[in-house]
Amino acid sequence: MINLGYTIWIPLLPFLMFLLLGLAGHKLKHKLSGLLGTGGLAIITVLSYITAYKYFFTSEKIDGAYQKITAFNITWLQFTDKLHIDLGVLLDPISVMMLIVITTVSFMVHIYSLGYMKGEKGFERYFAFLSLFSFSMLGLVLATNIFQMYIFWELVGVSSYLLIGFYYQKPSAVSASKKAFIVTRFADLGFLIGILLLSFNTKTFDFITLTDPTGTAIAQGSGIVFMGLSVMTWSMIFVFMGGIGKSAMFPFHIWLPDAMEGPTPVSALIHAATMVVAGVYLIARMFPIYTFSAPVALEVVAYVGAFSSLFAAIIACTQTDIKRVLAYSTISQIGYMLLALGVSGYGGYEGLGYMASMFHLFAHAMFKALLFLGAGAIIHAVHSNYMTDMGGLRKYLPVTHMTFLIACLTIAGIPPLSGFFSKDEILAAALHSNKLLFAVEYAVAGLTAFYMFRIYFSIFWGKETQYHETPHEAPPTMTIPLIVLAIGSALSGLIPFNELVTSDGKAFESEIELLVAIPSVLIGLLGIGIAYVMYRKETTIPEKLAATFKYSYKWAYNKFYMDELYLFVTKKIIFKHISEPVAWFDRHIVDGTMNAIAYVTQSVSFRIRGLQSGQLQKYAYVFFTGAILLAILFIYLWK
Amino acid sequence: MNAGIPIQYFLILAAIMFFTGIYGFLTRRNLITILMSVELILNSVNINFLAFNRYLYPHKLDGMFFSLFIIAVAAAEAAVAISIIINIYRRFTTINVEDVDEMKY
Amino acid sequence: MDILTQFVVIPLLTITGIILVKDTRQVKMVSAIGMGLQLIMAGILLFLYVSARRAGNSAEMLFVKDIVWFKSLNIHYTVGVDGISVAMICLTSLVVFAGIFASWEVDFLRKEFFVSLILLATGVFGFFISIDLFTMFLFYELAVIPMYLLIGIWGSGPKEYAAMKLTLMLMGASALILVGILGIYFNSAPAGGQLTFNILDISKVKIPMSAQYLFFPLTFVGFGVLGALFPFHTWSPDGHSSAPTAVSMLHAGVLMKLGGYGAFRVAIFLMPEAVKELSWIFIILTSVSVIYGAFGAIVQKDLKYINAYSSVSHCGLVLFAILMLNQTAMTGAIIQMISHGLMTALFFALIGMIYGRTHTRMINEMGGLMKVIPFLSVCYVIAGLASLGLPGFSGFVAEMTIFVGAFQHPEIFYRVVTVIAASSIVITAVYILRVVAILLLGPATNEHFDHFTDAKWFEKVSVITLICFIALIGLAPFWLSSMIGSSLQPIMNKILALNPF
Amino acid sequence: MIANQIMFFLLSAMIIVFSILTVISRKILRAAIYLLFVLVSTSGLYFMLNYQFLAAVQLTVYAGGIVVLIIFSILLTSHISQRFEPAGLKKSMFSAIAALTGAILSIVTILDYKFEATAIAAKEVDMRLIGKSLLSVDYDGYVLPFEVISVLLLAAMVAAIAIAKKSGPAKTQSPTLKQE
Repeated sequence: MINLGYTIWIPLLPFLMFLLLGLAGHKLKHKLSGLLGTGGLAIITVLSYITAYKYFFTSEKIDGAYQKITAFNITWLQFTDKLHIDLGVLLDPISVMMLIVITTVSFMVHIYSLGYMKGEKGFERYFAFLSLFSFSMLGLVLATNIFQMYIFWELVGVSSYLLIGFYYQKPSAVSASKKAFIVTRFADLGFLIGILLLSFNTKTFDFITLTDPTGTAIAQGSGIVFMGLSVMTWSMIFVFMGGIGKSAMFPFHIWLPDAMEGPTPVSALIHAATMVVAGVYLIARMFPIYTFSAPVALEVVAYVGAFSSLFAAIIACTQTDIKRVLAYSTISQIGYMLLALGVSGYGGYEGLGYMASMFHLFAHAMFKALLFLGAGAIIHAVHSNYMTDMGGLRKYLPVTHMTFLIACLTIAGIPPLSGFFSKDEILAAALHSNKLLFAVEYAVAGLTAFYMFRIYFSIFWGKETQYHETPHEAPPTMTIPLIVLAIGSALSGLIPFNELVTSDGKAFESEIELLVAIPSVLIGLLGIGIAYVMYRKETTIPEKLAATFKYSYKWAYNKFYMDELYLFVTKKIIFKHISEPVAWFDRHIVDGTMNAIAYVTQSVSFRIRGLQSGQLQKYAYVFFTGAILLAILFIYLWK
Repeated sequence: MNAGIPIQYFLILAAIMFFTGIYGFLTRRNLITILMSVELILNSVNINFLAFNRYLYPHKLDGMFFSLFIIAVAAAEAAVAISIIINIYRRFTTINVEDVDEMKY
Repeated sequence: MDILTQFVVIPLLTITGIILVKDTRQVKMVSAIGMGLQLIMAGILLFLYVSARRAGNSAEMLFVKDIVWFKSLNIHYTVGVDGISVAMICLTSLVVFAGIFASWEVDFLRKEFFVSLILLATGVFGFFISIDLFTMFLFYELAVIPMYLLIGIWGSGPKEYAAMKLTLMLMGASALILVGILGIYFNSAPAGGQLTFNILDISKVKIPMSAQYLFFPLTFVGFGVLGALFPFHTWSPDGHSSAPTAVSMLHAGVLMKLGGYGAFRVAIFLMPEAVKELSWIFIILTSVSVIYGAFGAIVQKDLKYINAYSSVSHCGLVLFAILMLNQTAMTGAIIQMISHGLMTALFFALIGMIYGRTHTRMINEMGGLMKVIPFLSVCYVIAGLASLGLPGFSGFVAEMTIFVGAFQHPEIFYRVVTVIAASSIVITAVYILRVVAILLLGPATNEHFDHFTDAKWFEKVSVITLICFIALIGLAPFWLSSMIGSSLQPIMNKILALNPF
Repeated sequence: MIANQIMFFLLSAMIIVFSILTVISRKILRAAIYLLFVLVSTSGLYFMLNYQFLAAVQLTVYAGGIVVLIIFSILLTSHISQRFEPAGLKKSMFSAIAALTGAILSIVTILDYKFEATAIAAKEVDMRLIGKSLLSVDYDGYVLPFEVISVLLLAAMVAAIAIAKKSGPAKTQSPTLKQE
C-alpha cells in the first residue's frame, strides 16, 4: 500500500492560504499576496500530479481494477452510531482526475489573474476567495462521504457567491451573485432531502459503502415504493436536483449567464471548468446507485442533460455578449456530460458513457477555461463584453487569436483535438442506448460549431472596428496560461481514459467508431462553414435570418423568457403573494389578536374605573348597601 | 337605674342613632359634618357595648373597657381627622368632600 | 462556596460594585471585569465538567448542591449541571461579556443600566444551574423583570409599548409555567410520599397521564412563548426593535434560550409520555414558526425586525427538534440554541453598531456600507452566512444535526414535516442575502455616510469574541455534540423504555 | 311608668331628635351644638346604666374635647353664617332608603332575638377596680390594650401636629391644586 496521507494537504494548503490572506491580506503588499496564493496553488498542483502518478501507475490493482483508497478520514460530527459526517480524502480514478483538472486550471487561473487583476482594489481579497474556492472544490472532489460533499458543495457555492460579487459596488454583480446563491441553494435543498432520504434508507453516508455494487446499501431501500417510484429513485432524483442547480442545467440554469458579472478568470475557473461540473461529478460518484437502484433517475439525468444542451445551444447562437455565449456553451457541454452518464451502463464497454463523460469533463475543463481566459484577454484589450464592439482583432492579439482558434476547433470536435475524442465517445454511447438523444446530440454538435465560430469570426475577423486605443496583447502572465491550456486541450485527447477512468475501475477496449465520428466531424465542419459565410465578412445574412425567424429569434434572444419567469415567480409570487401576506398576517392578525386582548382589557378597565370616582361617599354608600344586602342575604335568604 | 327598661330599647335607640349617623355620613358634603356623623356612629356603638355589658354580663367589665378605648380612639381619630381636614383646606381651600377626589382612577 | 453558586454570586457582587463606585466611568470597567470573571468561571466550569466526565463520573448532574429554603413546601435551592447546562452557561457568559462591550457607549443612567443588565444575567445563570423547579421559576422571573426596565427606559422607538407588550406576554407565559410547575409538583409523588420540586426526583416517577395531558401543554406553551412559538411570537419583533443593543443581544441570544431549555428540561424531560401523544400539534406549530418566520423576514425593512423574524424561525427549529424525542435531533436543538444565541447576539451587536453610525435601521435608507465601514460589514456578512447555515459555522452543524436526527423518525408524518422545515434554509438564504445586498453592497448611496469611522476597540472585542466561537463550533463540533449527546442519555433512556424504536 | 323609664324616653327622644338635627342642619355650627346635645344625652344614658366613670369620660372627652375641637376647626374653615346647600334629592333619597332599610333590619333582628337575662349579680364598678383592671396582666387585665391605646394617642398627637404643620415637603411638591 502506498502512503497517500499527505494528500490531506492538498485541500488544507489553500485553506491556510485563505485564512492568511483573508485575515492579514490587507497588511500584505498586493504583489506578495498574489504570489502567496499562486505559490500555494503551485505546491498543491505538484502534489496532485505526484498523487496522480502514484495512484494510476504505482498503486496496486485488485482484479485489474483501481481501488478506492481512503487516504485520510476523521469523524467530524457524530449523529448516531452509524450516521456520522467524516472529513477525509478518498482517492479513486475520478477524484484523482478531478484533482488534476482543478489544480491545473486553478493554477493557470491564478497566474493569469496576477496579470488580469493587476491594480484592482481588493487584490488580496480576490486571491483569498480563490484560495477558498480551491479549498472547497478540492474538498468536494475528495469527499469520502456524501455529507462531506454537501458541506463543500455549500462552500463552493459561497465562494462562487463571493467571487461573482467581487465587484460589490456594481449592482448587476450584486444581484447576479445573489441570484446564483439562491438558485443553487434551492437546488441544494433537493440535495439535502436526497441525502436525508438516502441516510434514512441506507443508514450510511459513506461513499464506499454506498457505491459498492454488491454491498447492502444498494440492496436496501430499493424495495419501498412511493408514487410509482422506489424511494431510492426519489432520493437519487433529489440528489440530482442539487446537481442540476450546481451544474446550471435546465430549469436552474438561469444563474450561470448572470454569473459572468464576476471577473473573467473566475468565470473560467468556477463557472466553466470546475464548480459547474460538480453536478456531473456527483452523478459519477454515485453512479453505481443510479444504475443499480435508480435507473429511472438515471434516465432523468440523461433527458435533463440532453434538453439543457439543446436549449442552451440555441440560446448561445443569438447572444452577443461573448461571456454569455460561453456560459450557454458551458451549459450545453455539461448537458453532454450528463447525457453521457445517463445513457451509460456499469462495467466494461457498457460503461462507455461514464468514461466518455469523464473524458469530456476533462477536455472541457481545459478548452473552456482556455476560451474564457482568451475572452478575458480580449475584454482586457477592448474593454467591452459585446461582439458588436469587436472585430478584426487577430492582428492585435496574435497569441490570443491562435489559442482561441485551437479552443474553438476543439469544442467543435475537429480531430485530432481532444474534443473530437470525447464527443465521439459520448455520441457512440448515446447511439447504443437511445436514438432520440443521439439525434439531439448531433444537432447540438452542429450548433456548437456554429456558435463558437460565430463568435470567433466576429471577434477576430469580421468588420474592422475602430478602437479608441489600439488593443494590445496581454502581458505574459496572461498569455502563458493560454498557451499551456491550449496545449492541454489539444493533447488531452491522447490520454487513455478507457484504461484509467472507468465506471468499475477496470480498463476496457474502446476505439473510434467511424460511423459515428465521420458524420459528427462533418456536422462540425458544416457549422463552421455556415459561421464562415455569415460572419467571416460583415454581411447582412444574420439580420435577414433574424428577421425571417422573427419570433423564434426573439424568444431565443431573450433566453426563452426564463429570467422573466423566475422574476415572476420570485417577485410576484414569493414576495408579493407569500411574504407580504405573511408579514401582514403577522402584524395584523397574530399581533392584532394580542393587541386586541390588550385593547379589550384596557377598555373594560376604562369602563369600570368610573367606579373609582374618588367620591368618598359613593364608596361608603356602596360599602354600606353591600353590607346590608349581605346581612339580608345571610339572615333571611340563606336558610 | 335601668329597671323596667328592656335591653331592646337601648339597642333600638343605638340602631336608630347608628343609621342616623350613616345617613349623615352619606349625605353631608362638609368634611367636618361627616366627622360628626362618625362620632354619632361611634357613640351608638358605645351604647350597645354598655347595654350588653350591663344586661347580659354584669359580672364583667369588657364592654365598659371597650367603650373606654373607643372613646380614646375617637379622640385620637378626631384629632388626626381634623388636622387632615385643615391640611386639605389649606391645599384646596375647600372641605367639600365632593371636591376632594384626587385619589380616583 | 460551590462553583455553581458562584455564577449567581459573582453577578450580584458586580452589581454591588457598580452601585458602590462613584464615578460612572468606572461602572463599565466594573461590569466588564465582573463579566470577564464570569467568562473565566464558565471556562473553568467547562474544564471541571469535562475532566469529571473523563474521570468516569457518570452522575446525571454534577456539582450538585442542595439547601432547603422553604421547608413546608419542600422547596430547595438545588443546583447542578449536566453538559447541556454547562454549554448554556458558557453561551450566556459569552453573550453577556460581548453585551457589556456592545453597550460601552450607554450614557443615560449608566449605573442603572448595567445593574439591570447584570441582574438579568443573574437570573439567566440561576435558571441554567437550578434543578429545583421552584428556584428555576424564581430565577426565570428575575430574568424577565429587568427586561421591562431595560427596554422601557433605554429603548428606542415605541419603547413603552414594546416593553409592556413583551413583559405582559412573558408574564402571561410565566403564569402558564407556574401552573404547570405546581401541577407537576402536586403529581410528583403519585405513590404517596413527600412532594418535591426536584427535577431529578420527579424524572424518576411517572406522572399520571391525565396530569401530563394537562400540564405538558401548559409548560410547553409557557416556555414556548419565550422561545417564540407561533402564534405567541409577536413580542419578539416589537421587543427586539425597541430594545437597546445589548438587551437585544441578551434577549435573543440568551433569554429566548430559556424557553427552549425550559421546554426541554421541564416539559419534555418530565413528561415524555404526553410528548409522544401530543407532539404532533406542536410539531405543526413549530414548523409553521420555522417557515412563517422566514417568510415574514423576507419583506421586512427594519434590520431588527428581520432578525427578530429570523429568530422566530431559528428558535422554532429548536422547539421543533426537541419534540422529535430523538437523541440526534435533541443534540441538534441544543447546538442550535447555542449557535443561534451566538449568531443572533452577533447580529444585534452589529445592528446596534451600524445604527449608532447611521441612526437608522431601515435598510432602504442605507446602502454600500461595505466601502465605508468594511470591518463591520465583513462581520455582518459572516454573521449572515453563519445564519444561513454555511458549513464552517455553527449554524450548519446545528441545522444538519436537527434535520438528520428528525428525519430518522419512524413515522412518515414527522419526516415530511422535517422536509418542510428544512426548506427554510432556502428562504433564510433569500432574506439574508437580500439584506446583505441592499445594506452592504452596491454603490454608496448616502454621502453623509462617508465620514463614518470603522469599529472601535470595544466593538471589535464584542464582535470578534462571538465570531471566534461561532467558527469554533462550526469547525470542530465533535466535542460539543458528544458532550451534549452524553447528557441526553437519561432522557433517552426514559424515552426508549417508553417506546423502543 | 316609673321615673327611670320616663328618664330613658326623654334621653332617647333627645338623642334621636338631636341626632337627626345634627345630620340635617344646614348651619354647621348648629350641627355641632346639636352633636353636643346628643353626646351629653348619651352620657345620661351611661349614668342610667350605672357606668358613672364612663359617663364622666364621655362628658369630658367628647363634650369637652372633641366638640370643642370640631367647633374650632369649623371656625378655621367655614363662615358661621354659611348655609349648606341641601343634599341632592336623589342622594338623600337613596341614603335614606339605605339607612332606613338598615335600621329596620337591625330593629327587626333585635326584636326577634330573645335576650336571656342573666341572674349573676352585677359587679360594682368603682374607680379602684377600673384602675386595677387597666393595669392588670391577669385574665381580666387590660394592660395590653391600655398600652396600645396610649401609643396610639401619642402617635395621633404626633401625626396631628405633623400633618397640620404648615410647612414641610407637601408644600414643595408641585401642587395639583384645584383652585377655583
